[in-house]
Amino acid sequence: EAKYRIAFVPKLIGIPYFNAMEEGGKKAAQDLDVEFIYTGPVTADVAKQIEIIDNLITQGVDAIAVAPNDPAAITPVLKKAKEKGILVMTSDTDGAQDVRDLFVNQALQNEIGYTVMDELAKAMNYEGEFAIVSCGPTAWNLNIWIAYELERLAQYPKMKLVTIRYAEEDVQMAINVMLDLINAFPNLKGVIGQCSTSAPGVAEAIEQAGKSGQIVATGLSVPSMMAKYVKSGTVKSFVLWNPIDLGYLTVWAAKYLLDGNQFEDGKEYEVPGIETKPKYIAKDKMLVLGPPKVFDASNIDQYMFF
Amino acid sequence: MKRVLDYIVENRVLFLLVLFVALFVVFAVSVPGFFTFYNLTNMTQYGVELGLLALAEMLVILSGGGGIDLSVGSMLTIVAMIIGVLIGRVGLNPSLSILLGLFAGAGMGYLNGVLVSYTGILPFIVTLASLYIYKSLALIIAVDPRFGPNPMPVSNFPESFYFVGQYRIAGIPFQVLCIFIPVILLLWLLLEKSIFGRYLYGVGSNEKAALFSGINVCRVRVTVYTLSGILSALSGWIITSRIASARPDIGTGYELQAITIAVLGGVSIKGGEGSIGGVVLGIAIITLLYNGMQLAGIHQIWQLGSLGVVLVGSVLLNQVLLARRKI
Amino acid sequence: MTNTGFRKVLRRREFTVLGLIVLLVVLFSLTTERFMSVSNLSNLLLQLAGTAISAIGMTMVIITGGIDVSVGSTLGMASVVAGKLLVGGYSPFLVLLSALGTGLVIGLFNGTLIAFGNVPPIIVTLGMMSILRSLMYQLLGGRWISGIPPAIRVIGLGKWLGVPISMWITVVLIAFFTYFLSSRPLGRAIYAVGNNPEAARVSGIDLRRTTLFVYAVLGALAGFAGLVYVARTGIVQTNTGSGFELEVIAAVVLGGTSILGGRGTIIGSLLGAFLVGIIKNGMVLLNVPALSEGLVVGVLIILSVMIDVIRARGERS
Amino acid sequence: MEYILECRKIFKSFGGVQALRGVDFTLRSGEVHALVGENGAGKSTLIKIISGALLPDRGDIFYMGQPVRIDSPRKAQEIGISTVYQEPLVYSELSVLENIFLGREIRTPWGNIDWKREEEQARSLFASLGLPHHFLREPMGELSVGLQQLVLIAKALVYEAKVIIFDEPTAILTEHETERLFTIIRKLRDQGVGIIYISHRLEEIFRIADRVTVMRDGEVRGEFPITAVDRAKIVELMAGKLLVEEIARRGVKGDHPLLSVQGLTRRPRFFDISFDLFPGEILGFFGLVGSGRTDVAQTIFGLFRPESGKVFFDGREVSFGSPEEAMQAGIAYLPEDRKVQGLFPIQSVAYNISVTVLRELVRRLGIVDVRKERDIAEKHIRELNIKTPNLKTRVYSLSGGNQQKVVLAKWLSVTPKLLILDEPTRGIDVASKSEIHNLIAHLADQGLAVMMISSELPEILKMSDRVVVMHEGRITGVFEGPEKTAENIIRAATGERMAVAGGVGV
Ligand SMILES: Nc1ncnc2c1ncn2[C@@H]1O[C@H](COP(=O)(O)OP(=O)(O)OP(=O)(O)O)[C@@H](O)[C@H]1O
Ligand SMILES: Nc1ncnc2c1ncn2[C@@H]1O[C@H](COP(=O)(O)OP(=O)(O)OP(=O)(O)O)[C@@H](O)[C@H]1O
Ligand SMILES: [Mg+2]
Ligand SMILES: [Mg+2]
Repeated sequence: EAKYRIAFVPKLIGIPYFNAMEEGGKKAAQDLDVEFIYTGPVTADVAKQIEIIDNLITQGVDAIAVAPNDPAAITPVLKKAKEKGILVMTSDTDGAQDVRDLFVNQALQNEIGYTVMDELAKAMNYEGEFAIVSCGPTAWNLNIWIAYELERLAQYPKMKLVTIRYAEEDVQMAINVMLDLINAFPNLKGVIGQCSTSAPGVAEAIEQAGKSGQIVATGLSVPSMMAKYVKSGTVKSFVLWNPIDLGYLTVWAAKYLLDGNQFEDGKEYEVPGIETKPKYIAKDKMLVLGPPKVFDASNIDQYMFF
Repeated sequence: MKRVLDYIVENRVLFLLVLFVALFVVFAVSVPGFFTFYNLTNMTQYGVELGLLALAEMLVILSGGGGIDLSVGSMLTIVAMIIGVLIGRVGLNPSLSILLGLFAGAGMGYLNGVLVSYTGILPFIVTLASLYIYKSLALIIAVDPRFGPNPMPVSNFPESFYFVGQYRIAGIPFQVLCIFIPVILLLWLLLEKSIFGRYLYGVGSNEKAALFSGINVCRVRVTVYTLSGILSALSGWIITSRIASARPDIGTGYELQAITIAVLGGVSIKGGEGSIGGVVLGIAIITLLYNGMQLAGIHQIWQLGSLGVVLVGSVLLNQVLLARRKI
Repeated sequence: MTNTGFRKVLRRREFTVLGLIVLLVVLFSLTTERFMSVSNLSNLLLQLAGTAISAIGMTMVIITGGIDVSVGSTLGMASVVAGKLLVGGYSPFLVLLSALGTGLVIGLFNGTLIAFGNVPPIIVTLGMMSILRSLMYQLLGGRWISGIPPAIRVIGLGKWLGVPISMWITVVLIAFFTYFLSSRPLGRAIYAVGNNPEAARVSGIDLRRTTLFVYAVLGALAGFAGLVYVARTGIVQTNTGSGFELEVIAAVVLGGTSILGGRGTIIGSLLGAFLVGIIKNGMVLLNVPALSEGLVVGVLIILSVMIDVIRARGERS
Repeated sequence: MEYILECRKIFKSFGGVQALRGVDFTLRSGEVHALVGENGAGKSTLIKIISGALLPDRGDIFYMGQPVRIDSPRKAQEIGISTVYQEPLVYSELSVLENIFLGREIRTPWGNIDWKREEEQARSLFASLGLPHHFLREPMGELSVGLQQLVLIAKALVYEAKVIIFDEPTAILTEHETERLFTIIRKLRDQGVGIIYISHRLEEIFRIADRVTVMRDGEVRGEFPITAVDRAKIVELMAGKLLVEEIARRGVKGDHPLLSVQGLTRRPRFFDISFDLFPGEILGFFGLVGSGRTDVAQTIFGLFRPESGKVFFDGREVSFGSPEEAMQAGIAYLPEDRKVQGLFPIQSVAYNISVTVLRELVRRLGIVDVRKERDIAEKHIRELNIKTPNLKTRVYSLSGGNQQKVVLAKWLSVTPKLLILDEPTRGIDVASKSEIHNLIAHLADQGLAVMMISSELPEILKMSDRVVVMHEGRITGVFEGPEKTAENIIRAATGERMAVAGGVGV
């Protein structure tokens, strides 16, 4: 019998985060003896993503896991996949619940937003002005996280958000924006780099402006990019999860379901290749990798590989 | 035989046709799943949105005087957002919303056209500015207070709204059969048979001479920019219906691709030269390439590169053959 | 003579842009306290260096009636090469040469296809853009380069007499190429080719050589801008430089270079770059909501050219 | 070495068109060799080959006795061949000075362009040509076609060339400038320069040439010392037939003028222009280059707004905002600059001829009747004897004279009440010219009012019922009947004060 063909379509290819997921997926494919297809658009473009998925359907793969750029937009094509008998999953970002069979979630969205806010508050000593530097103004999950961050902000009455700026997926632009912000808001105490390019960008800008120690940065990014700033103290801590594990889990779960198994509600699974114990939540048809992970000087050296 | 070859080389449309057939045969023979009724009809839907923009670009470039419309992508986006917000957030009747969206597109194109023809500002600058403006407006109207100050896509459409983008007639996507093909036919009539088309080519090839011949140069230009707005709006409507989501970033970067397809199709960037057949083949070739390479499992990264190679290579081949023949 | 000469200067596009810049500077200095600060101005210069350097070459390309939409990816490719070599511990001088060399080779390639293959510039450079992006992904394998040694970063961050070194380099380049365009035969030939290629051909100007030259220069300058980029950010991403092309072209066109060819100056392009830069900078300082940034930029662009139109009207009547 | 330049058996074809079929041509130092032939005979093609702008298919060229391969314009310039092309090739955005020197700059020791010396040299050259030189730093595009042509002639003279080629230099020039040009040509000839001179004005040939070569259909039909032929012989060789050219305009005058211009002024181009034009009349406009005739015509046609003055057309006061309005009222204007204002070069011959009448060919919903469109084009191609491979041929590939015929055809295909012709027969061969003259006279006889601007005095004399003469933007004389003489007209054209300049008579 032929091997299962399991495809994963990231939001875009060529960034460290999804590379790490690819790596995990590949590892799982080797361990579980399935074929792993990794293909996605070169920019975070949902229309292109749909086209790619449609062509995967034409190719007749067994399972498609996708990190949608726009959950609603991806629904029709996922529906089509399901009608063709393909196992449909989402991973990293969810789609419409009724079309996908499973969502492999890195962490709950509200928890991510809350954690980032908490880390910032801690670093800023719970008071002062801060800014958010996000990437694309239209990135769905970044915006959701920002919304949860703002929800959490209510718990810190002495902190004040002065502005939200966007810097695309470009480190240089994040540096430029941050340098301007430092000038525009002399009382700035902290900043959230909302995505993997803006977090190192804002940290770099703080150091270039000689404001390390006065302004703290935090956000969501990968350890290999952030280590330098954690070591210099510009970044006290930042938030993420292990994307390699997430990639691994995605392929593992696909194989598990293709083999005809069912997940049980509330059960924590022992997955051989990863360090956490993922838990299944039946009402959301969701497999959660674990709580969001906070990286700081104490643990960052262990995670330099992504 | 030599005469036939000469003819093909000299005539860009024929050359593209040959290229198209060649690519088609290669894919049909070597890529499993390509040469099926399902795939051949299915893939056509992916050419529609960009195709409409390429046609818009063709009209504008034909009108000469540095004619170009960098704002097509932004107009697409803002129309998508207008339709989306009207239906999804305001709760307006879908047909009315679509109509309003199309009107907005026409209006924005008209504005471009007026600025271009009555002030003498180069189209490049006018449409660059409107690229920024329309894009920014799209973001602003996309802001959903429920998610803080962030622009969010709209996706709660009634089922009927998906008719254009997701339904099929005899296996052929609705938007191809009922919008794209009719638009092509109409534009063909307009360019090849109508007095407006004649005037357009005249304005594009020598604006001064057109003026001296009693052609109303400004009216012709305003018309093409308005048409460009309408075509972009159609495209915005279709894409929203197809992907079931109105996104404030959907048309980003489309302008360059649209211009490229028009130029690939033989439209001279200097204006006054080019035909609809060439542009349609340009669209067909690009659509075919994407589909074929993806089905062949070629990595996205290589796809990007090979697209560049095919683009430059095909035109280069044409030019080299042309030059060789002349000696 | 001097009177009409002076009037001619006033009538130029460059003057309008300069006037607008002065206006904005006054406006921003009055409305924000931080605009005139040393750190803000020096930021502004730092941010503009890359655009200004590439705009020099782009001006020449556009004057010949061409266009290069691959500058962004040329910059990206050069920064990948520079980044890899820097991390590999090669000497800064060698890195400088290879960044320039990478850009030059790309420019020569573009130029050859355009000049000798007769392929329209938009097709060649758009194709080149996809090819380069593809190569960048391959070279980086999706991993970003970081850990650039501090030695090279002085190009991007260092200052001399309070002004960023990158800006000094830009000034020198602009001075040289302005002289080149106005006083060297090859410089004038660039205008001739853009203005009337057939006339240029029969007056004995080598069209192909001239075309090749401008694309090569633009390539090399974009390569250098790539090095400045690496030196400044310390990180190279796979999408480094995407969208940069539009920024550069916008600066050039705003500065009065005609997209139809035959007309334009490098000073104008520099001013164009400053205009956009100052607008963006001012909007952060004034805390204009980020989403309406494009709206303001677009409206100001239209206004800035409208001034020219209205002045031309006034002069005629 | 008898000849400085010798062409042997030159062949050249463009696609299916055989432009040259084994042409032999020779040129001595110190002679003016005229090249004549009907439109499309291959004259321009031959000189383009000599000047390196085109490569021959076959054939040999010897220069100073040696075989040469002139494969680029640069090569031709290097070996001493200078050319004034038929189509003015200018850089409209660049200064006049640069138009002259680009490609062959005077340099400083540093290799920079030596603007000062270039300007000095240009000044002395312009002075010797009797041209003003205040506009040396102005953009070339702001000069009229006539002036541009003079600049290009100056350009060809800047360098000490051994061979200078003039391809219809005088088509747009008046007698006055032509005379200056001849003085220069004679001087050059006496210095030992070989000159090739192409013109359709046969009078000029007889005044300036030492030898003449007649071409027809890409072949040489004869080569004579100028003293050995007469006008009739040349015309016969060129056209393959004898010409009868007699038109006697007797001077018509109706009761009501169709066009009445009163005190029209648009500074600094023209002042206080008043004249009447009657149906059936041909009103000639004469003047030196830059005298403002074109501006007057274009103002009437709605391209410019006058500062003051009135225009009455067809009994009503009018003020057209655009050519479109003027055309709808019944005025057509054939512009002087065919390349810039007249032709759609990349469009077909048929397109160019029919574009002005499309509105009448529309059937339903703006759809054009293609059959009628073709018929109109065919009719004019026949009537004006336009040499074109077929209807679809793009206009830029026609010879200069045939292009001019296409522009003419475009304006003759409309049926206006007033037809303004600005240098209508520029570059058209003698035979066709006389046919066109007949055609215009015929149209006038049927009641059309014609305003005919021409810089060619014989044409003005022959065709006009009355002649309006302009000088520096003012009307300096209106002549009819016995007053309508060359003497009077020239005196008015040069501004009365100046007596007839040396030898400007015809
Ligand atoms: N680029 C071209 N492509 C095709 N045919 C051409 C081209 N140039 C010239 N011809 C053809 O070659 C023939 C000779 O043209 P040429 O310009 O030499 O004529 P000419 O004697 O100069 O006529 P005129 O007196 O009208 O200037 C014409 O039939 C013309 O149509
Ligand atoms: N002496 C001159 N110096 C500069 N520009 C001139 C001169 N003469 C004419 N022009 C320009 O050429 C254009 C044509 O104008 P005008 O009708 O006066 O010239 P023209 O065609 O040579 O005249 P005419 O038809 O009487 O020969 C004008 O717009 C004017 O700007
Ligand atoms: Mg000729
Ligand atoms: Mg005139």
